[in-house]
Amino acid sequence: MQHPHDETRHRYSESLDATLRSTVELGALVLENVRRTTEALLENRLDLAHQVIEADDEIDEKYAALEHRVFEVMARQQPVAGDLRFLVAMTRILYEIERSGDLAVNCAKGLIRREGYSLSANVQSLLARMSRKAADLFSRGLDALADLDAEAGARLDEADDAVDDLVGELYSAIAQRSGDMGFDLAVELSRVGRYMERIADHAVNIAEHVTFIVTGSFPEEPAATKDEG
Amino acid sequence: MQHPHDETRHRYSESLDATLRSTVELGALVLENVRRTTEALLENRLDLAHQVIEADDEIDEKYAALEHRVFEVMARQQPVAGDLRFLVAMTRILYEIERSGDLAVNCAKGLIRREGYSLSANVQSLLARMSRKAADLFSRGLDALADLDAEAGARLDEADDAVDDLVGELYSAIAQRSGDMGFDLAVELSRVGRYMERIADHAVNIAEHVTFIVTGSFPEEPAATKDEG
Amino acid sequence: MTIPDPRPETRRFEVGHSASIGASKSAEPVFDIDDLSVTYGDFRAVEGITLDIQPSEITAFIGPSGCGKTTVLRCFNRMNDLIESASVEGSIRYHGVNLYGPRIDPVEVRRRMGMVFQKPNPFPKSIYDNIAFGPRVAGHKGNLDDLVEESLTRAALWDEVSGKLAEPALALSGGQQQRLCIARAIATSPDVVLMDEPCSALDPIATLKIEELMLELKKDYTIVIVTHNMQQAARVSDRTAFFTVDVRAEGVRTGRLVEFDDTGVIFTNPREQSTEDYITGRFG
Amino acid sequence: MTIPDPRPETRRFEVGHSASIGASKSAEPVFDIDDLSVTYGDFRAVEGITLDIQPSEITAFIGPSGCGKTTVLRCFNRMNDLIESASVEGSIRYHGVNLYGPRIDPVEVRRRMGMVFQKPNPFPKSIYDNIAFGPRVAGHKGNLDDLVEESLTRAALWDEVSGKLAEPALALSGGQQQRLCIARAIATSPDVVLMDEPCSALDPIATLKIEELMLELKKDYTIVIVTHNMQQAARVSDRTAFFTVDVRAEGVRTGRLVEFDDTGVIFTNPREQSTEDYITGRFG
Amino acid sequence: MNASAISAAPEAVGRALSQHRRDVRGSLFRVVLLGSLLVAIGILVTLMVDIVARSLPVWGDRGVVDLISTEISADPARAGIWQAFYGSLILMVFTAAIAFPLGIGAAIYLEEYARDTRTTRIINANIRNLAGVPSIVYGLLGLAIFVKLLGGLTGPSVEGRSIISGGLTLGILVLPIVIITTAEALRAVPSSIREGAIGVGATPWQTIRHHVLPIAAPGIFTGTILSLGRAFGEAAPLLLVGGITTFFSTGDAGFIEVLQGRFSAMPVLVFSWARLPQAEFKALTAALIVIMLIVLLLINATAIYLRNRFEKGVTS
Amino acid sequence: GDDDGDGEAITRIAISGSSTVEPISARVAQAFHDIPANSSVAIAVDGPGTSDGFVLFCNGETDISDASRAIKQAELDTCLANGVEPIEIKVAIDGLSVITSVNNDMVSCLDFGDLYALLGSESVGFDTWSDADTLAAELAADGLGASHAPYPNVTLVITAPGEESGTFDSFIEIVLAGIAGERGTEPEPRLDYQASPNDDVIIDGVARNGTSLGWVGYAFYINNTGAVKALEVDGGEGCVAPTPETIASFDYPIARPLYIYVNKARLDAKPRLVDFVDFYLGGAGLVAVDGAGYVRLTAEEQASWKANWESRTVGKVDG
Amino acid sequence: MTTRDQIATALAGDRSRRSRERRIRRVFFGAAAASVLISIAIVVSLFGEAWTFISNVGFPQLADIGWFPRRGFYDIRTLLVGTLLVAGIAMLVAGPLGMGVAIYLSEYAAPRTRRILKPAVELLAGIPSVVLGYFALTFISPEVLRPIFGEDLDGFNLLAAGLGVGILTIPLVASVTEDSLRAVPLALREASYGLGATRMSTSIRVVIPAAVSGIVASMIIAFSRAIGETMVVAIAAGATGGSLFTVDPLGGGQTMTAAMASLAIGSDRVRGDDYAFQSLFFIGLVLFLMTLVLNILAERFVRRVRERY
Ligand SMILES: Nc1ncnc2c1ncn2[C@@H]1O[C@H](COP(=O)(O)OP(=O)(O)OP(=O)(O)O)[C@@H](O)[C@H]1O
Ligand SMILES: Nc1ncnc2c1ncn2[C@@H]1O[C@H](COP(=O)(O)OP(=O)(O)OP(=O)(O)O)[C@@H](O)[C@H]1O
Ligand SMILES: [Mg+2]
Ligand SMILES: [Mg+2]
Ligand SMILES: O=P([O-])([O-])[O-]
Repeated sequence: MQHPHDETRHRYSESLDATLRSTVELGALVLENVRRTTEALLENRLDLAHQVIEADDEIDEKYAALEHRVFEVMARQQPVAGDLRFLVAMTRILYEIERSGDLAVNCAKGLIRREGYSLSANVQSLLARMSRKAADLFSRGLDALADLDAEAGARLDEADDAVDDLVGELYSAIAQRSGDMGFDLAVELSRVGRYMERIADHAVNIAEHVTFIVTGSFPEEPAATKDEG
Repeated sequence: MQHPHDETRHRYSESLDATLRSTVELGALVLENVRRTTEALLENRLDLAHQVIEADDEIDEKYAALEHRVFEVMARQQPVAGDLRFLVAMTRILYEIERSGDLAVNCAKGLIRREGYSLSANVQSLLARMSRKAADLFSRGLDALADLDAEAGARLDEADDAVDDLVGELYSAIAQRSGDMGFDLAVELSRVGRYMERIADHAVNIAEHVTFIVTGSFPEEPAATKDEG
Repeated sequence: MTIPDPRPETRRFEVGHSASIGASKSAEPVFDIDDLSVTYGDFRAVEGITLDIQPSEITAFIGPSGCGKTTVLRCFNRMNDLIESASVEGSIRYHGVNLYGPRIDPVEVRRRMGMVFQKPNPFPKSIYDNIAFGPRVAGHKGNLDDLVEESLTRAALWDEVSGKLAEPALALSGGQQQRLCIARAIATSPDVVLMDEPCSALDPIATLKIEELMLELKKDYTIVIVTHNMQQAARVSDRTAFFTVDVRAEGVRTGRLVEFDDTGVIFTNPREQSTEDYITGRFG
Repeated sequence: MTIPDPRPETRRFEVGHSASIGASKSAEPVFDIDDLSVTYGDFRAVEGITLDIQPSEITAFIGPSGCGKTTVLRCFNRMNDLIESASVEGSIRYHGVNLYGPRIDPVEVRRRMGMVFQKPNPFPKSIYDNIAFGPRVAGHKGNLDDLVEESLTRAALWDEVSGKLAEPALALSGGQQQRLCIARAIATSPDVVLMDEPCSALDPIATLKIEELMLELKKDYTIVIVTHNMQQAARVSDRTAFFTVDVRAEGVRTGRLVEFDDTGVIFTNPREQSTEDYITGRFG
Repeated sequence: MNASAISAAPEAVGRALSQHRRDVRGSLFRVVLLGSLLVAIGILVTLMVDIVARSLPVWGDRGVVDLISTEISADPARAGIWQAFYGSLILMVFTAAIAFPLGIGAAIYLEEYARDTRTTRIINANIRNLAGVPSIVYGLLGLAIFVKLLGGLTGPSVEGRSIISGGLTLGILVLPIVIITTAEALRAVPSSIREGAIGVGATPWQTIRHHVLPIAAPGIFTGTILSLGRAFGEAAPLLLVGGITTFFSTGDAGFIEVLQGRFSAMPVLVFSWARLPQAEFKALTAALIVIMLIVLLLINATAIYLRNRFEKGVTS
Repeated sequence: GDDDGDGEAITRIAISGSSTVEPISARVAQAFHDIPANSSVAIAVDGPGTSDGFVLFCNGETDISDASRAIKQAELDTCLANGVEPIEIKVAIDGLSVITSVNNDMVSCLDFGDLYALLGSESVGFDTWSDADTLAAELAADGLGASHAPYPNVTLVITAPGEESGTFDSFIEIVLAGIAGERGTEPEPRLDYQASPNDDVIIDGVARNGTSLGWVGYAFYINNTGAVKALEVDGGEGCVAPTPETIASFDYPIARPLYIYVNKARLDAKPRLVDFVDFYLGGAGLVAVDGAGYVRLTAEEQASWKANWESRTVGKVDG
Repeated sequence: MTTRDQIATALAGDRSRRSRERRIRRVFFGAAAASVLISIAIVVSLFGEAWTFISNVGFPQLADIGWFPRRGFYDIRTLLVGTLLVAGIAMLVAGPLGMGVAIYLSEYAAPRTRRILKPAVELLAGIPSVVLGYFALTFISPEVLRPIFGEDLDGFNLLAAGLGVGILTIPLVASVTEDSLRAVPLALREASYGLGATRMSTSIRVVIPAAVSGIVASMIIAFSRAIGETMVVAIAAGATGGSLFTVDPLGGGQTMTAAMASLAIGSDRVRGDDYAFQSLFFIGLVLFLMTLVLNILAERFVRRVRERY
C-alpha cells in the first residue's frame, strides 16, 4: 500500500503475509511433487513415485494447518475488503494447491499400479512436454500468487490453452497406438493427461483468485466456473 | 439452537437461512441437471443434453450471485464460530455444487460431440445404475446440507464406495468391450464414469462440509483431502 | 500484507475535495447536500461535503474521530444553530427546500426530523410523557394514547412497557431507554430519523436490538446514522459515507468526505485506498 | 439460521458452577484461582470461578454486562479492598502465595501488578511525573530518568513524547493517555498487567494501537484484559474466559465462568452453546 | 404517519418549514427572566451606589487612614473603627486557625478514609445540617461554652467575653462550611485518579498527599477562603459572645492579653452604628461598610488568586 | 503583656450598666485613655441598661456600674452577698425627656395623667392617640390629670426603653407609679411598644414617625434636636420644658440623678481603678457631663460625692 | 528459601510504613471527631438552659398576649408568626427573582453574558447581612416603602426587614436553582430541541421539571436561611425587647432571631422574669430544630437531584 501504516495492525498484516508465504511454500512443495511425478513417469522411476506419495502426507498436513490458520484469522480478525478477499481467496487457493498435489499423487499411484509404463518415443515426448508445461504453468500460478499479480490470470489462461492442445495431441497419439499399448495403459495415460491438464487448470484458477484478491472481481468468464471441458 | 433468541440478529440469522436455502435450491437445479444428463446418456436424448447445457447457464449465474452474497455477508456481519464455519463451508459447498453442475455439462457435451452413444445392454445398465447412484448420492448430500446433518458424511462415504465399485465395474466392462465400441467411445465412457464418480465425491464433500459446519472439524480422513483415486 | 493497488496512479489523486460519489442515485433524494462546509468560529470543521440521502434507506457516516460526522449530521435538522460559533456554508436541500433559507423556522425543521443521541436521554418523566412530549409541543390534536402506543410499537418497545406507561422512563435499561428515545423521535411523525452514535453507550446485546429496530424502521423512515463502529455500519446501512480528516501543516484539521457508496461496495471493495485502509484497520 | 447442536444433551448440563476448562495448562501459572466468589454486601456478584493465568500470555475476560468480569479482575490486585461491601471467598494464588492471606499487604500486591483502567486516568501532572510516581512511592533507588524512558519506550510512547516529558499528561490524546497509563503501570516492574476495558473510551485507531502494544508487552508481562469488545478478545488474546450471568427467579443475578479456552477455539468452535450464542450475537 | 412530507412538493415543504407566527409568549418569557436578573443586579448597584454616596462626606472629612486608625467613640466627630478593624482581622486569623486544619482534616477523613458506615453517614448529614444552623445559634453555643464554661481560659479578666471566644465561635461557625467545601473539592477529584495511584501501589496517604490534595487544592482554597468571608461578615454570634461597640481600649496589652480582652468587629460596629440617629453616624456607617466591602473584595480576590495559582501548579 | 516596655501588667476596667450614663463614662474613659501614662489600663464601656448592669456588677463581672437610678435594695443585697461592695457616686442630673417627632405639632405638653393614659398599662392596644381619650376622661374625672385630652386622632407609635433600663424604671417610678397605685393597676408601661435598650435606637424610632411618642435621657434628646423634640411635662405645676436649668433645679418634674457605682472590693487589686475614678471625679467627669449633654451637679454636691468616694462608703447614700 | 517464600515475604510489606499510615489516619479522624463534638456541644448547650426554661415555664405559658420575656410573657406564637412573616416576605422576593435569575443564566444567557452576570449575582451573596440591614433601614424603608405606605408604615417594620432578607436570599435561590438546572444534562435539552420544542418549552417542560427537586431544595434552603437571619431583622425591625402578637408587616415586630438578639445584646444577664435569660436558649433550640428539619428536607431534595444524574 502507498502510505506507511506505522505499527498499527502490523501483526495482523504480518500474519496475512505469513499466510501468503506459507501458501506459496505449500505450492512449491506441490510443484516439486509435480516435477518429481513427471520425472517418475518419463523415467519409470517407481522410487520417485513412492517419494511423491510420501511427500504428499506432509503437504496434506501443512494444508490442513494452513487452512485452519486462515479460518482462525477470519474468526479472530474480522477481515473486510481486501483482507477478506485475500482470506476467502486463500481458502480456495489452498484447495486448488492441495488438489493439484493429489493429482500428482494419482499419477504416481497409476505408475506404481502398473509398475512402470513402456511408452513410445512420441508419446513419451508428448507426455514430457505436457507435464513440463503443466508444471511450468503451476509454477507461474504460484508466482502470480507470490507477487499478487492481478494480470497473470489472462497470461496463464493463454498458456493453459497450450497445455490443452498438448493433452489433445496426447489423446490422439494414445488413440492411434491404443492397440499397441493395450486398453488399460491407454486409459491410464489418458488419465495422466487429464491430471496434468487439471493441474494446469488449478494454476489458472490460482491466478484468477489472485485477480479477485487484488481487484475484487474475477476476470471475465473466469476459468473456475468454466466447464471442465 | 436451544433457547429462543428473540428478535436479536434475526435478520442476519435469516440471511444465513436464506443462503442455505438458496444453496440447496442451487443444488437441486444441479441435481436435476445430473438426472437429465443420466436420462440423456441412457436414451441418447441430445435434446436433453442441450437442455442440460442451457440450464447450466442459470446455475452459473445463481452460483455467482450466491457466492457474492456469502462474501458480502462475511464482509458485513463479521461472523465467528458456527456462523463463520457455515459461511466458509458455504463457499466450498457452492464450489462443489457448481463443479458438479459442470461435470453434468461435460457429460452432456460428450454425448453431443458423439451425437449419441450406442451401448451394449450390460454397459447401458451399469451406466444407468452408476449414474442413478451418483445422482442419489448427490441428492443425499443436498439433504444433509438442508438438514445440516452432521452424521451424513460417514453414510455418504459408504454409499460412495458403491459408486466407486460401479465405476470400477464400468471400466472393466469398457475394457472388455473396447474393441467393439472403439477407443474413442471407450475413453468417452470412462470419462463419463469418472464424472459421475466425481459428482458422488462432491456429494460426499458436501456432507463433510456439513459436518464441519456443525462440529467444527472434518470427519476423520476427510474425503476432500483424500487422493482422488 | 500489502495488496497492490490495481488502480492507475492518477486515479488515487483525482479525488479532490469533492469525494468520489459512487452511490449517487437518481431517485428524488430526501436530502441533497451540496458543497457543505461548517465553521466553528475560525475553525473550519468540515469542507466541501456533497452527498444525497435517499428515502427509506439507512445511510451511515463513518470515519475517524473529529472528521465531522456529527457536525454534518447536526446540519440536517439545524441543531448546529444551538452552537453559537457554528456557521454553515453550501446548501442542504430537504425535499428540494433549502433548510438554511431565510424564512425557515428551525423549530419546524426539527419537528420533521427525529433525532437520537449518543447516550440514551429520556426525559425524567413517565414513559408516556416522554413519547407525548413532541406531539404536545407541536400542538398535536389527535388521540395521544394511540400515538404513544403506535410509536412504542414501531420502536419495538410496546410489549415491554405497555403495562407501565406511567412509570419513570429512567427505570428502563439502557437499551430500552434508547428504544424509547427512538419512539419519542418518531412520535412527531418525522420522515427522517437522525442518529448520532446511538449504540455507543450500549452493550453488544442492546446494540444488536437497536440495529434490528433500525432495519425495521427503514421501511417507513429515512435513517442517517453516525457510528464509530464500522461493523455496525456494515451490518445495518445501505450506503456508507466515509469521512476523513486532513491535517494541514499548521495543524488545522478539516474533515472531508472521501467515499460514498453502497455499503456492500465499501466493505468488500472500496474505491479509495484510504477507505480500505480505514476499514481494514490500517491507518496512520 | 440454526445450526443444530451436535453435542449430546447431557453435555450441556454437565457444566456445573465450575465451567468447562478446556485450556488448563500444566505450566506453573501466575495466578491460580480456585472456586472464587465475590459478594457485595448481600449480593453475590460472581460465584465459583476457577481458572488459571499463564505467564506471558494475554488472557481475555468477555461476557455480558454485569457478569462480573471487572469484579474478578479486581480481585487479582486486591483493588476490591477499596469497595467496602466487597468480600472474597475461595482462593487466589499468585505464584503459589494466597493473595488474601493474613500477612499480605495489599499495597505490596499492587506494586507487583500494573493496572490499566477503562478511561485513561493519567494524573494531572507532567508526563514524567506520571511515570515516576509509582517507582517513587515504592522507594525506587535507581535512575528515574532511565526508568521513565524505558517504560515509555516499552509502551510505544517514547517517540511521541520524548521531547515533552515536562508537559502535562492531560494534553495528550486519549490513545496516548492510555499508553501513558500502561507505561505508568509497567514502571513499577510488575510481572502482571491487568486491564479493565482499556480501549472502551478510545476510537478504533487508538484501540488498534493499544492492541498492538499489548501483543508487544506480552513478551515480558502476563496480561489479563477485560473487554466488552469480542473482536478485541479475538484479536489479541491467547486464551479467553467467557462469563455469563445467571438470573435466578428472585431476580438475583450471579456471574459465573462458562468457558475458558484457547481464543482460537472460543471463536471458531466453542464448547458451550451459550458461548457460541454470545459471540455470534444470538442472545436473549 | 409520515407520508405527508415525503410526497409534498418543495413549495409545500417550504411553506410547512417556514415560521408561521412570532413566538410572543416565548419573547415575553425571556423578557421576564431578563427582568428578574436586571432587578437583582439593580438592587446590588443601588445598594453600592447608595452606600458609597452616603459615605462620601466621611472620605472628604476624614480619609480612610484616619477612619481606620481612630478608635471607636460615641462622639461622631472623633469616632473611628480601629478596634473593630483589627478585631475583625484577628478574628479572621483565629477563625482560619481553628477552621482550616480541623475542617480540612475532617473532610479528608470523611472523604478519603471513613468507610461508608451508618456512623459516617450520620456524621456527614450532621455536618451538612450544622452548615444550615443559623449563626445566632452559634452565638448561643459560644456564649454557653467559650464565655461561660471556659471563660477562665478564654478571657479570665473579661468574663470570657474575649476575642478568643469570638474567634472560636466564628471558627466553629465556618467549620462545617470548610468541611463541606473541602469535601466537595475532594469529591470532585475523579476516583479514577485515586484508583490510578492505588493501582501503582501508593498507600492511602501517598495517594492523598500527591494526587488528591494537589488536585483539590484550588477548590479547597476558594472554599475555605470564601468561608472566611462569611465569618468576616457575621455579627450575630459576636453580639452574643460580647462584641462591644462603645468605647474600649486595650492599653498596651501584649498579644495574649489582647486576645483575652474585650473586642469589637466591623459588622458589630455596623449593627450598632446603623441605628444611631445622628447623620454623622449614618455616614460613618456607610464608610465602615465601604471598608468592609473592600476587605471582602480582597478576601475573594485572594481566593481567586490562590485558586489560579494552584490550578496552574497542577497542570504544569 | 510580657513584651511591653515597662513590664507593667495590664489593668482591665470594665464599665457597664446604664446606657444613659454610658456617654459620660465613655467620654471619661476616652480622656483617661488619651493620657499616655495610662497606657497600661484597658477600659471597656458599654451600656446594656441599668438593671442588667447591676446583674453583672453584683456578679462581680464589672468594676463600675453606671446607673440612671439609685441601686435598689434587692440589688444591693445581692451585691453584698456576692462580696461586691458598691460605692455610690452621683455624677450628673438628667431630665427624662418625653419626646416626639420634630414634625409633630399636635401636642406640646402632657401631664402625668396624659402619660398614664397614653403609655400606662391600661393603654395596651391603643393604636392612635385618640384611643386614649376615654381613659383620659376617666382619669380626669378621678382628678388624676390627663388635662390635655382629647388627643389627636393620629397613629401612636411608641419607642422607649425596656425593662433592662434605668430610664424605664425611673419613668415608672416618677410618672406611672402614683396613678397606677390609685387605679390599682400594675405600675408598668404598656407592653405594645418598641422597646430598646439603646437610646439611639429610641431616638431613631421616634424620629421615624411623625406622631410618635417615647422617652429618653436628656442627653439623647438634646443631641438629636433635629430629629425629635421634647414635650413639656406638667407635674401639677404647669408645663415645664426640659432645660439644663429646669433640670438642675428639679423644676422639670421628671428630672433624676445619674450615678456610678464602684466595686470597693476591686480597689486593692486594681490600683489603677482608683486612678480612674479619681479622674472621673476630677475635671474630666464634668467635661464629660457637659459633652454628653447632661447637667452638672452643684459644686457642693460634687464635693460631697467626692468625699463619699474618698471615704469609700459602701451602700446607698442618696435618698 | 523458595521463590514462593520470597514472594510471600515481599508481599507482607513494611511494618513501619503501615503504622505510619495508621497514625496519619488517626490524626484526620480526630479532626472529624471534633465536628461531632461541636454538634453535641450545640445540642447540650441549648438543651440545658432550654430545659430549665421549659420545665419552669410550662407549655401553657407559651401562648399568651405577646413576647415579653422580661415580664414573663412567653408567647412563642408571636415569634413564630413574626418569623414566618419575614421569611414569607423574603421568599416572595427571593423565590421569583432568584428563579428568574437562575433560569436566565442557565437557559438563556450566552456563555459570555453569563460569565459577566453570574459573578455580579454572586457578589450580592457575599454582602454581609448587617449591610443589608443597614440598607433596609436607611434605604428600603424610607425611600421605597414610605412613599407607598405613608404613615401606616412604622419606622422599624417587618416589611423592610423581610425585603432585606429577601435580597439576601436571592443569590442563594439563584445559585442552588441554577446548579440544579445546570445539572440537567445538556442531552435532555438537545432531545427537546430535537423534537421541535422552543427554548421556552424546553425550559418549562423539560429543564425545570427535571430540576424541580433542586428548585424546591433551593426554596427550602432559602427559607431556612431567612428564618435564621438575624441582623437584617435586628437592624431594620428594631430589635425590640418584646411584641404583642401581631400579623402586621408594616409595624415593628419580633422574629425569633431578633428576639434573641435583643435579649442578648451587650449582656448575658438579663433582668426581669427569672427565665428571660433561659428563654434565649429555648428560642435557640426551637430555631435550631426548625432549621434542622428544613435542612434535612432540603437535603432530601438535593439528594434526589444528585441521584438522578
Ligand atoms: N461546538 C464546537 N465548537 C468548536 N469546535 C467543534 C465543536 N463541535 C465540534 N467541533 C470540532 O469540529 C470537528 C468535528 O467534530 P465532530 O464532533 O463533528 O466530529 P465527529 O466526526 O462527530 O467526531 P467523533 O467521532 O469524535 O464524534 C472536531 O475537530 C471538533 O473538535
Ligand atoms: N461496588 C459494588 N457494589 C455492589 N455491587 C456491585 C459493585 N460493583 C459491581 N457490582 C455488581 O456486581 C456485578 C458484577 O459487576 P462487574 O462490574 O464486575 O461486571 P462486569 O462484568 O465488569 O460488567 P461491565 O461489563 O458492565 O463492566 C453487577 O451486578 C454489579 O452491579
Ligand atoms: Mg460525533
Ligand atoms: Mg466491568
Ligand atoms: O440605660 P438606662 O440608663 O435606661 O438604664
